[in-house]
Amino acid sequence: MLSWYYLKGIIMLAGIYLLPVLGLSLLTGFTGLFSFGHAGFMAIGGYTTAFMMMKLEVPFIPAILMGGLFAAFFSFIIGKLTLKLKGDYFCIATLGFGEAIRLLLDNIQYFGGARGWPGLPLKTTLITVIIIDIIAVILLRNIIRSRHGRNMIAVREEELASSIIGIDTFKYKMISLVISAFYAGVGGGLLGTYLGFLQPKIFSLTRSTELTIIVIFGGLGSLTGSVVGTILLIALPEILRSFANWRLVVYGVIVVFIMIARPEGLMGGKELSFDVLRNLFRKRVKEAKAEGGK
Amino acid sequence: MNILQVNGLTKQFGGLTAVNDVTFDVERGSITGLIGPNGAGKTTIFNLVTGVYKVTGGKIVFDGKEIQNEEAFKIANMGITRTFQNIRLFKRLTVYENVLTACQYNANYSLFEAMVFGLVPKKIKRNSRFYREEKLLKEQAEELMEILGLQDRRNFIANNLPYGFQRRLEIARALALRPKLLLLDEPAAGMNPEETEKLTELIAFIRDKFDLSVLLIEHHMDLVMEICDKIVVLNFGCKLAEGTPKEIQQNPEVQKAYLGGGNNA
Amino acid sequence: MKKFLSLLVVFALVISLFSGCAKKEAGDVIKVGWIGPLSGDQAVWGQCESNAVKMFFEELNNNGGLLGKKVEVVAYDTRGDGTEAVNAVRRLTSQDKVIAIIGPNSSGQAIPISSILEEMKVPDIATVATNPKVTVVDGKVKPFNFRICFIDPYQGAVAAGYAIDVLGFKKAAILYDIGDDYSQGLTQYFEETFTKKGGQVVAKEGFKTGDVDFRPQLTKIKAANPDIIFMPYYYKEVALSAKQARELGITATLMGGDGWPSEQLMTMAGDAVEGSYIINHLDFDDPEVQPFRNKYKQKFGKDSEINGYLATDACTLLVEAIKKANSFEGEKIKEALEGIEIKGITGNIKIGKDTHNPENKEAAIIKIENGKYKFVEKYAVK
Amino acid sequence: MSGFIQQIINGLSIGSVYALMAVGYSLVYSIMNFSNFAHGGIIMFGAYFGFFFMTLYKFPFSVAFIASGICAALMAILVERVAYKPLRDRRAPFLYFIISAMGVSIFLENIIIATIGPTFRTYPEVFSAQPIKIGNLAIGRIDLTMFIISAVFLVLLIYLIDHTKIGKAIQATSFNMKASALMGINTDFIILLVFGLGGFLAGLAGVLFGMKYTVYPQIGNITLKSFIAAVFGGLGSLQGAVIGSVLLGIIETITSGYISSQYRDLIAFVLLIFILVVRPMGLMGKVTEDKA
Repeated sequence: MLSWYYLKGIIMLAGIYLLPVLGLSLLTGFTGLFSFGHAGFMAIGGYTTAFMMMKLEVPFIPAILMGGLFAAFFSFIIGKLTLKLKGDYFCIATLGFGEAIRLLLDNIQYFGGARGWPGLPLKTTLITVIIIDIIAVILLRNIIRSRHGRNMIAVREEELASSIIGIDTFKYKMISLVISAFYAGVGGGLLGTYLGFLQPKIFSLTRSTELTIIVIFGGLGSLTGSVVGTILLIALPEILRSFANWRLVVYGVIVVFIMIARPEGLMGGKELSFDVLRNLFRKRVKEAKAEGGK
Repeated sequence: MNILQVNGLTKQFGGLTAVNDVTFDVERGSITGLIGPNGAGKTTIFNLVTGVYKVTGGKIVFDGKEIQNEEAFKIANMGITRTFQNIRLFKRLTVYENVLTACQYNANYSLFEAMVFGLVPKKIKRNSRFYREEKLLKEQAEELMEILGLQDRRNFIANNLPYGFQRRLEIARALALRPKLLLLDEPAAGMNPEETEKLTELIAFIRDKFDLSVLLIEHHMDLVMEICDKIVVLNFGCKLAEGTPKEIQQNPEVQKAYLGGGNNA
Repeated sequence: MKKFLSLLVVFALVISLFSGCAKKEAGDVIKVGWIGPLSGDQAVWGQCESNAVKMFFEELNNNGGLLGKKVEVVAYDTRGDGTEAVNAVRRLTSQDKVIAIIGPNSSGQAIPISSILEEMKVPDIATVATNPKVTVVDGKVKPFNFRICFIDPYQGAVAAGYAIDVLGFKKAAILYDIGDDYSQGLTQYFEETFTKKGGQVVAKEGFKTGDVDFRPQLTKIKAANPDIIFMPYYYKEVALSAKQARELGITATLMGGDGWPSEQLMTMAGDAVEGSYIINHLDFDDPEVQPFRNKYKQKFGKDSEINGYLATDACTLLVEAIKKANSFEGEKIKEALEGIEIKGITGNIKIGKDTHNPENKEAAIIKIENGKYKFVEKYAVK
Repeated sequence: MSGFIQQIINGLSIGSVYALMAVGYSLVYSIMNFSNFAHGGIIMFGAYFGFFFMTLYKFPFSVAFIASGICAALMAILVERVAYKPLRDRRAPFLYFIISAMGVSIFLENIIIATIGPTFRTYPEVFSAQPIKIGNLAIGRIDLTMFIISAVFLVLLIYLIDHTKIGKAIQATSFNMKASALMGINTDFIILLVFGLGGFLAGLAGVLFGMKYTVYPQIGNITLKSFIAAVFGGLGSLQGAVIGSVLLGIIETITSGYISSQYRDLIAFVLLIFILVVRPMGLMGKVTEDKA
């Protein structure tokens, strides 16, 4: 049987990765901006949280929030400089940012440099992760279903038309970037306190691209998709574990296949909400009754 | 009084002068036509007025304020909005979502309010600004769809709409801002005579209903001549003539430009 | 149709997740785990380790097994990544129920797994995780983490000591990989020891993991005119940087750590590394090393990397501990490991009770002469 | 002083490696408007083709060189057919292309690891390792050869694009694909051609790279630098890619040599941001206003 201990580990990891994925989902899926630097924001969040807890003895939750805030602050500066850039130029700028953050951390011996920072308190528990995830999903859902979220979607769909109907496109790109960096930062903080260890290597470019792939896999413009995508894609390498060195080959094939065969991702921009579930359920009940009536 | 005054407006792209020292006014409550052969600089003027392009020289005064250096979204919020020649809808959203998005102009609730009140029991929510304004926005969207006859197709994806309805949807989206000045870029392009006729009525109706002024680019001369109070003619980036439809029809230079330009659209 | 397809995918994934564990536990088989990189940029070393471990237990099984049971090796890929290592260890300890784990090959993977090992009471013997903090943090030994290799401070100190005391060099330059924990560790301790002994580090230049051109740094090093250049990184970069150094006309002696030794280095670097010194775990030409070396080459068609030797010793260590404990229980194996002494291919190994490191393991100084690794002497820093 | 000149030589040599990679990438960008992240994978395969041609089949260098280019070109075309054409047919947004490209690059790197293994492989020596010495300066023979080969092929490519009929068609397609199709240009063929050309250059780059720095599955990673170089120069502009590459090479060496080798990439990144803030479309890219 599948052991709970192992499963718990995967769930926790998926729950932790869900945060940066949600952030990226807002940025890429709802605002149409592509970032290769989110591992960098995770790193900032992780190291800030560690710093707060280890050096300043700040309690766990405030420390994690500080990590998020600090990542958001960085994203604000980066956004000021680069959000005016178009398409690939913005991509490369974020890519450079992510790598630069890693290089910086490699060099800062105070945080352990490339050798990492061991001995962090293991504060992340399954319950915390799940609670934070639920809050994160609800907040994001609320944003998306408000005029602010609609404005972001408008920016994604047609930037010029958005500004013509009075949307400050720069501001909404910025809001989206800052929120997504905050989420990534919190995720980084949780990761650090889950592993008990931080190392710049963890926040590599590969990690950033993985996050993006998860968002796309789940479906651009769908929060449910991001959630399902995270669970599946964090589990996928685990499932493929037995394939040893073939698993990344399979991973690559799956990514291309999804793009070709089902580019709208798992959820195809749709959301699975309680309403939908309820309706589905009612329909079933009705059908059942109708059948029973015969 | 004039709602819009364009004064010595000039735009250069590299060495090319697309708009050269153009001056004209749009009277409040009027429908003004902007005509001219292809490449005369009509759409460029729209782009300059709405802040899409940066002005090279000259002044644009809207409602007593100079706006030539403002950003596009600010100009929109002041009360100028437009449609596009090559329709720019939020393609993958539904008709309803397109209109609702544009209605955002009429709401003020903050991001924070949205985050807090988005998913709380109705009892608490009911008194929040978020709830009130969202409700209002939805009503406005419904109303706009009703006026433009889009109700039946509210759940269509914008991209799948028939052409004429896409144009209507663009107008609906623009009207959501309660503009004082509406810029229409070839609203009748690709329409048959019957549809054009309907559109002509619609534009006049909108002007009265929403109490706004209209500046429109159009190649359908019937439409222009029928509803415009004033017409401005452009040729090669310069203003050629200005006057009532009758005056323009009789202007020999305009005739020459249209015939000589090899474009009798 | 689409819904059906996606449902199908989900279903297939779930099935495969469970299927891995449907195998029945056979009573006479015990499992030993191995983790390390089978993919990613460290795959060279990981694949060699996993080969060596599998070869070791295959042979053991053929010779009657361990305490009357057959040993099955469960090897999982970590891509060299800490989070993946954590997942792999969770799976090994709870689902596969391994009695012990061999690997991983880097400190970045070995450090985060320690809390799980403690929770599940499964001992782990790391192969080349050289950061002191793998086994000891804040003066406290981590109960279930062991290792078979010597640690950064030791290796760095040996290199510096040998360079200054034996070879008599006074001016050293260091070129290191900023993004690599191993490289940063050796650099730090080399610099400390070298300056403490009265030497001078005239240049310290860094590069980033994945770089292939080192001439800008080497040009700067050349201007500082060192006697010796310490290059604490892996052989691919060593070959490139050594070649480029010679190309720029640098004649200083080169020196490196256990990232160097590989049969590949010679083919890749050619003359450029001639006359260089290496701090190694063992003497490749030692007759006692030959059986493993030949067996590996015969079986896999290529030479074993240094990791293969250490992984084999880790296996030997584990087997001896199990025999000593006469039990497959994690805690008993752990106790048996503490203070155990074995004779492995990399020398005599005695695991310290308070450090969980091999103690007093002498380093082998190897010189490259005529394109061959030539054993010079065993050396311990004073 | 000689140190400084040596650093400039180093920079030029590193820059020419970037350039050879960046040009193929920029060429594809100019027509497809997306960053083809699979380019690195093709370069890596090019290096392996060259290696096996020379060791297994004992081809002479020049033959192996061109043959690898051709094989890489075929591969690039194959990648286009499999991973991009379906997206193109559907007019998918550029995001999907990038993701698909990333998938391809993950696949290519790992298929090599899984099949022929992650070991490093060294090319047989073609050019003497002895550098040309001028006083205190050293110029590597491989570097010089690479520089010349890169220059020759780049000039040929730029000639092809600027002065031949097919080049004009490529330019037209990159300017406006729809209009070009209406004008009777077979845009599908042009796209294949561009991928072929890009792949050919990638193959050559791979062989030269492998010869100089050995062959291993992660070669593709170095192309990140050439992406950055292409952005420096302005995406889609071949001249820009060359200038950006040389500039990046020199910036890197000067930073390593005179400021800090530890913070080299950080400084390069800050510079990149600075350039993009001043010139949002890179050095040679055209600043365009959105057409409404």
